[in-house]
Amino acid sequence: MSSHADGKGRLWGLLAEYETVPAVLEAAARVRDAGYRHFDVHTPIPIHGLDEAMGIRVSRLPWLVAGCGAAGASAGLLLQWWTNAVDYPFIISAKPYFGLPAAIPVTFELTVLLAAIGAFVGMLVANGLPQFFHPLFRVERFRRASNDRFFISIEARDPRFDPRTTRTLLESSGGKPVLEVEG
Amino acid sequence: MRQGLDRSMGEGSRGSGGLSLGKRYWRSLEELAASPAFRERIQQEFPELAEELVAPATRRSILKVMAASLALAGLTACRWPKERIMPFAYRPEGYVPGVPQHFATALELGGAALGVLVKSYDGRPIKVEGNPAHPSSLGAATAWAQAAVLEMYDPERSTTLVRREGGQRRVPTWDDFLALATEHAASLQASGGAGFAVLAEATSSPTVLALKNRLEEQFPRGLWVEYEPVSRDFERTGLAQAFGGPVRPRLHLERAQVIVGLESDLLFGHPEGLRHARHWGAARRAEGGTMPRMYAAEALLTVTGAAADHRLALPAGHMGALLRQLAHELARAGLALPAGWGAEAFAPGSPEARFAALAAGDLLQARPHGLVVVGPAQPPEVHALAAGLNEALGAVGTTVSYLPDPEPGRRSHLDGIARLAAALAEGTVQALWILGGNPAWDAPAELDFARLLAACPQTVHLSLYDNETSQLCRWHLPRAHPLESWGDARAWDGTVSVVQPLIEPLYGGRTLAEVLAALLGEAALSAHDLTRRTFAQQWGGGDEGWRRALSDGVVANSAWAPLRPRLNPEAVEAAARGLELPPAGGQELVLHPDACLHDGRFANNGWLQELPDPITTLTWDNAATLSPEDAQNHKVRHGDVVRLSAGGRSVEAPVLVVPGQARGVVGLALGFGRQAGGRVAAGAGINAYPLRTAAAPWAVRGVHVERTGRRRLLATAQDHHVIDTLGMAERGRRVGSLIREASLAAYRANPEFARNTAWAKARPLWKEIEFKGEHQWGMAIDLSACIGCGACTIACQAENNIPVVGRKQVANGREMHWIRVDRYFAGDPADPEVRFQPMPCQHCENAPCESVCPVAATVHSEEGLNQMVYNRCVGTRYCSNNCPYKVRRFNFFNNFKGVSPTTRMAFNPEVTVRGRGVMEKCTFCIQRIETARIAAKNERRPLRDGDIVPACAQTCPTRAIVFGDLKDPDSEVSRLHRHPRAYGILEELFTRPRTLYLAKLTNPAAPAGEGEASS
Amino acid sequence: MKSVDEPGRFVFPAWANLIRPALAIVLVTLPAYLVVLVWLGGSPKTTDVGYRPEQPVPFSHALHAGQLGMDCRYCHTTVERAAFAAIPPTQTCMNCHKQVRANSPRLLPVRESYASGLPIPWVKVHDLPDYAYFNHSAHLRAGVGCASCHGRVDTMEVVQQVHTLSMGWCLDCHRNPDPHLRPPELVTVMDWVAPGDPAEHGRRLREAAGIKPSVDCWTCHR
Amino acid sequence: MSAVPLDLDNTLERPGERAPLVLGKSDLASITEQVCEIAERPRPSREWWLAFGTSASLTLVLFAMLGYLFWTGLGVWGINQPVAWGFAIINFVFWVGIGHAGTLISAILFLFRQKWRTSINRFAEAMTIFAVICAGLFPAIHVGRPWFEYWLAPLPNQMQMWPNFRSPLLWDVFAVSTYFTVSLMFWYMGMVPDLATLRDRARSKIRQIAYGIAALGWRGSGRHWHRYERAYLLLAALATPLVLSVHSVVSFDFAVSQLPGWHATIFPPYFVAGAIFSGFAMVLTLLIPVRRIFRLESLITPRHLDNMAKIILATGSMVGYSYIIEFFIAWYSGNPYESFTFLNRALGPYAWSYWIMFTCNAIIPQLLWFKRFRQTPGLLLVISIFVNIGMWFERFVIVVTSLSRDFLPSSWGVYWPTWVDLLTFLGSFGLFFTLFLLFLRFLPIVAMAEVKSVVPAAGLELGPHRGHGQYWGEIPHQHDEENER
Repeated sequence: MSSHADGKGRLWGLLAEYETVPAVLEAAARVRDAGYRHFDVHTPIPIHGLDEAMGIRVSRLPWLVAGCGAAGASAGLLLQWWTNAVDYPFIISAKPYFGLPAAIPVTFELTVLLAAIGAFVGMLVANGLPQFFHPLFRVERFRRASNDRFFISIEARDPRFDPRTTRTLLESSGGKPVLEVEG
Repeated sequence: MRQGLDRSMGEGSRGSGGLSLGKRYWRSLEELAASPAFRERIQQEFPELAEELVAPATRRSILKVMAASLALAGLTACRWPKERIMPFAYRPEGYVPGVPQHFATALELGGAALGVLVKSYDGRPIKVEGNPAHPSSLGAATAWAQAAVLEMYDPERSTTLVRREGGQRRVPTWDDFLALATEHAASLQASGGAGFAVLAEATSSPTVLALKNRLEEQFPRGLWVEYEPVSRDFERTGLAQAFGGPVRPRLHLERAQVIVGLESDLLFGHPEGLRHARHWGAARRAEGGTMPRMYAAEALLTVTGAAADHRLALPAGHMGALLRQLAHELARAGLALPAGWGAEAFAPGSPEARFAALAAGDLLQARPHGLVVVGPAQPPEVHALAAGLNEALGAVGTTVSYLPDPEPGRRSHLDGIARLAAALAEGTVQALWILGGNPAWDAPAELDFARLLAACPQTVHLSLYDNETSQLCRWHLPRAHPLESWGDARAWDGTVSVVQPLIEPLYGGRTLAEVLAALLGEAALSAHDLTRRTFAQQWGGGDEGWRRALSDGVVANSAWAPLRPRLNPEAVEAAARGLELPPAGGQELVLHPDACLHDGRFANNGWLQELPDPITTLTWDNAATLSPEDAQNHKVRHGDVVRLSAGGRSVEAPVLVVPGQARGVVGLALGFGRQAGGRVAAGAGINAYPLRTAAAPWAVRGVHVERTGRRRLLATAQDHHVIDTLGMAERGRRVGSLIREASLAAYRANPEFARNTAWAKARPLWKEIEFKGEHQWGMAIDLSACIGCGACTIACQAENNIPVVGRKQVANGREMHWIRVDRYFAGDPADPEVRFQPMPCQHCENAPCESVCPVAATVHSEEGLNQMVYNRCVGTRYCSNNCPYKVRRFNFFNNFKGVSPTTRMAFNPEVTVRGRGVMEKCTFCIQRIETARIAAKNERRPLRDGDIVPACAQTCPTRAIVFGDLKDPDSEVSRLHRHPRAYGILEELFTRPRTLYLAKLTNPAAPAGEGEASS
Repeated sequence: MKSVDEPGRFVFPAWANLIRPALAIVLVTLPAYLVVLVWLGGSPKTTDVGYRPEQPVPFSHALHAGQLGMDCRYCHTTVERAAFAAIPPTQTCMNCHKQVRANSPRLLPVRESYASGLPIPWVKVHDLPDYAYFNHSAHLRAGVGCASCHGRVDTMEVVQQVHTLSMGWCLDCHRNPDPHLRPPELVTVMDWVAPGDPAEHGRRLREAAGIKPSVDCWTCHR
Repeated sequence: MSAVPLDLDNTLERPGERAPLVLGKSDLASITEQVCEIAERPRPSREWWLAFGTSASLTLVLFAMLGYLFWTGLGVWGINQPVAWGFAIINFVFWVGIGHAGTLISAILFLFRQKWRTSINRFAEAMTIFAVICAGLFPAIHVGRPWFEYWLAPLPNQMQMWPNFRSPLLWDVFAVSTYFTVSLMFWYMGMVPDLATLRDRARSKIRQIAYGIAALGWRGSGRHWHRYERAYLLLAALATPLVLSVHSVVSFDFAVSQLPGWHATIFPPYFVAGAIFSGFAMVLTLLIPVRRIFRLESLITPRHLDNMAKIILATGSMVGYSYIIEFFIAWYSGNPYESFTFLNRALGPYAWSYWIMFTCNAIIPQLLWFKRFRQTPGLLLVISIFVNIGMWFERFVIVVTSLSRDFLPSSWGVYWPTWVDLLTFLGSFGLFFTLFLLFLRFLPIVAMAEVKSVVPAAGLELGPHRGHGQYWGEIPHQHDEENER
């Protein structure tokens, strides 16, 4: 397959392919140092150290999850207290209308449920998934991104992006081949 | 639909209402009942009832969904099917639709009447209760009497006349029959009745008696015989021997201190059993510090034997000997008796001898307050001797009195049927009219009555069912059910009751009197006219008296005055000497009327079929009962089918091992194995009549028992399986704490013996909610009084629309009874103590069932009731698991699916008919509570103690069950809850039951010597 | 748009990414929509209220109870004594209609019933489920007016259901009866209004008569 | 399957050297190939069709039984008074128990950094999902009026009624549904990268679209991975207490009641141990044949089997201990009902079931003390099957013996299942295996992305964490000492 794109269409960015984990870590660090913002690394496996290499700030997802959990807990308690003790209290085995021990299981389950949903949905939203279309999917080689190859993509919208310099940066960092991707 | 139903049924077809309404409304009902419109209406009214109890709810929820999906498309269109209201065109005076009325009438069994009150709801009789004013009832009612409602609505009752000629079956009309009757009467006139015979079932009806006498005048050469397979003729004959003429004994247990009963099931198997039980139950509470003592000798374990303080298991054939032994002991102890009454029949030191000695000692103590009773199955001689002993004790006048026999001239039933058979065989009878009864099925086997009957040129059979006999007769006439008919009947003590209809005959049946009248050329007269005529002749027939008789249910002062017959000692001696001793051995077969089905006439009654036998808890079957030892000797187990043969005939029956049954005795109940008994009766049990001969109607000597190798699953309500030794042992350990008991002496020493202290220290883990209701309902059940007869079970079934589930389901432990009577054996299997414990919902204050229900379908009321809300129940059955008393019942199927529209007329509209998949249980008869409460409020008065009586308490012969308000310190139930004998079972589980039991008291004689009847 | 490095595979079109906003909207609105649908659609307000079946006889309550001012109890005689406020027998109609409108065609079914003795098949309007046991007499005694449940029947040409008669509706009153109470002797007065604040007025009546409406299940369900 | 070829044995402990988690010369591509190939075969094998046909028809039997049940009523089952709970509840607890291994492996082992889990967790999680589906089925059908089941949900309604939150059954509803939802999310989330792999390898358009949608457009972005790992860690942390809670709550159904033999404080731990026990047994029962059939020995190594065997041994011993301690408590409590119940279990009419349970659960697993039994797949398979049987009988014993003989001897009874009971139970296996076979056919049965991250080829021996590949969800900048050698 040919390794450079023809002129039609807007340029989305450049895509460089790497063989090994160290290589891509190396390259990522260099791209980061070069001050690029809109770049990304595509790997079939999560690579430890990539966060630093790319300079990603730690996700705030945990706070969301904690929030959801708290919401679940209070919802659970309120629900049980209001329904069984306030709205329509029945005499059940002469037991108190609302007893904390009996309320714990449901409260716990609701806590976990909401927290888990928070984590799952939160992750998707933050990652902007589902995203069925992405320019990179147009690139045949990119199929291996989920198999055994590592890629770095730099988007054209990055202020520092310049077709030539950026390409040389990628190539010098060992990216081979480096492709132009159209958006 | 329920309400719709009652309107349509009720207002549309308002029935009797006794008198004031006159006949017009019945006619209208008759038309209605016949009209297709009516049938169709029931059809469309009832299926919903049957399908889902909450049909509307189901529809509602479905509609919710529909509505949602159709949200935008005219929702108001969504609604369940139209219901119609059928108001009267003419509403009877003073009749309020939907408000039940009670009418007094009487039901008759074997020639003795039981006075009852029938609750009629919009013209449909739905519940039979005892009539407090009636001497044999005193407010209680037997199982068969209460089940009469179901019998009346039985769709399988014969609905038409039938004419069977040369193999073909035609349906004539009553007019055809009347034609036959008049023509026949005419021909008889000529011959003076020669060749004409009437075979009637026993009846005490003065009207029938009067007609009979006129018949005999008109046709002097005719033959009139009376036959009942189960009768007390032996007693009658025996007393006739002793007194030179038939008299009827009446027992007064209220005055008895020592009772010696031989095969005498006087608390249960006696026309006055209810009355006996009432007095017995009252006395056994030992409120006065004393209580009577009972000695019972019997071959099979009976309710009476279970209640006795001393019981001796003895073959029926040995009773005569035992009685002579007793006489011997009495004489020895100083009672002046003619020589030759007593005899030393048993070896000194033998159980029999010891039993007799102990009893004799007590009798002598009690003298006039002693009583010797002999059962109807014992030969006349034994009765004669017993009468002699009572005379000698001076008991006559205190514990027993004698009344005139209604028909001194009557041939005994066995003679009668034998005589008739002979006549048929000779061919001297060309015309036989059978009025009631089912002789083709239950006549003594050796007479081969069925064959003779078939050969008779003209035969007419009047009967509720087109049964075995009808099918052999040329004519079958549908008989009007007692609840449909006018008539009269006499109680055991002679008290007259007027029988009044609750509803127009559903199938146009006629009464016995009407048929006789037809023969006497009085076809024009209705049963009503005939009854009034008799009433006028015998009791002075002012409308006033007639009205009172109807409303009271009894005719004042119509009881017979006691006689003082002279005893003939020689005759007694002769009788006594006639008693062989020691009796011949050999395996003995004891036949007995079934506790529920009697002689088999009730075989098509689901309630009675499913009512557990008090002792064996067997349902839907009879079985060859054996003592544990005999079972071992014959190498048979529970359920093995054995062949019983005697006198060349044999039957095959499954074995049921019963502790406490006499060795060498096989027991077998009559009344099962009907061939033409109807769908309910079909397949239930085996027919014992083939083994029954005129010579030995009750106890058959020398019966051969052999195994067939086949087995039959027996549907017992308890011990659904043979319990292993481990379970046996544990059960033995537990009974003591479940049913607490003490002897009178021990009770006197420590009245609080039953109090449970173990749980009293227990404290709740949480702050308990206290109930704010203005009443706090509770129940007390006195185990000293309860005799385990099971009347409460049927009362509850009738009151609360409890379904009949059938043999297979009972065998699988799915019976639905809300109140069951737990039966426990304790002690030596050969001579066990039998204990009964009625078990309704305990309405625990800390009800374990409630906290586990996920949808709050069972919760507590402010008045301390454990409420089960059927229409909220989703059927997880968790409540049942968590109920330590296992009183909850689950509808595994739609139990009313197969129930015919007619039978559904027996439903109590005040109680929801439960559908499939919901739990149900005892409600303390909440419908009665609410009715009483609203009535009281409408009258602006407080509820009084006794305003509310649940069905079980109402019918209990011994008044063992008491219900009331615990908040009212003066209420009977509060008093009983404070009673020293009061305890709650499984209190240690901290369930706080609202039902307390009063511990059982027994009164065994102190070991030989200082035997002392409390007095 | 094409790239020379043409993928030999299917690539979702760019608009496929609209799935995200779409999903977001659906997830937020659908539950709400369903709730509203079931809530409105399923509630007895929609299914039951306004039920107005045609009767075999065009009997006008507006005329009899309204203009003629007949008391409810003239026809529904049993209402104070029984659970059911029975529909009157044909007799009752004929008391007047022997003379009044003696041969109006609209009264034909009534006359037929009177002649034949067979009932007039009225259609049930206020139809409770079979497991709910309502007792008219108890409520009248407590002073709950006919109009409280049946509405202004005296203005209805054809009777229709005006309240849901749902369990919740019953409970509302059983929990707080005061606004619905009136002196028992005035229960049939259709246009009755409480002097002053109904709740206050009702409270006094309640305390005077010691009315304690029960909310125990078995009060209505047996 | 007897001994293991030596080159495929990683069970020997070589001091100072970490045993490889994946055997053979596997690099990223080979792992991808090895796993995807299974889902990409043009047509399934005859064996698959055979198995699928069987289980599918059993599923049809299940539906037939349900139809019959709903049409006729619960009476078609063997339940009665007093034994109002029968097969339905037994099967429910049985399946829920099995549904524990998956989430346990993926969540708890994950938190404990047991990287050997990577080869089997997908598989185990799938099993969990399907087992919980089967479990959820039974409570749903065992009620008398299923059409009113929505009353268990706190929905506003015209009755103004609410469910009773004091009922353990309601806790159960919440516990099981939560467990199912969370497990499902956990499973699916873990699968997203692998679905992407399948998508990227897909040839046919349908597969490309199907996997394309399933993969949500995953493109292995570093930024995505970052949040992904964080979310995965959080889910694991949430799922861990959940796993323990679910069977505890299930045990409350019994422990909160007051029936002798049910009303015991030991139940929650006892049930959880039992659940893990049966769960792992079921994993092995399925895994051993699958690994053989699909030639996955290099990914699912003897060491995996060995580890799981050890867990079975441990939990099995706990269960056995509970059996014994129950007797002790029954005796020591001095509660006569309790003591009788246990005597009755061991010697009463249902003793046979008790001893089946005891042998299968408490005795047979003890064989796993021997290496040979832990490492010979064949033997291990047999043992795990015995455990499955034993654990089913444990529930039978608990439910039936306690109910059939409780407080009042008058209402003692017996319980026997009907043919409907048996076919319904069989049918539930049909449903389970149907789902499972579909999973084998269409989804990545091994978590490729995870496995890849532990092979040397991932090249992670460089950098701060050499030697042991990537920690999923490891908290950044935090290494354990032993790896700093």
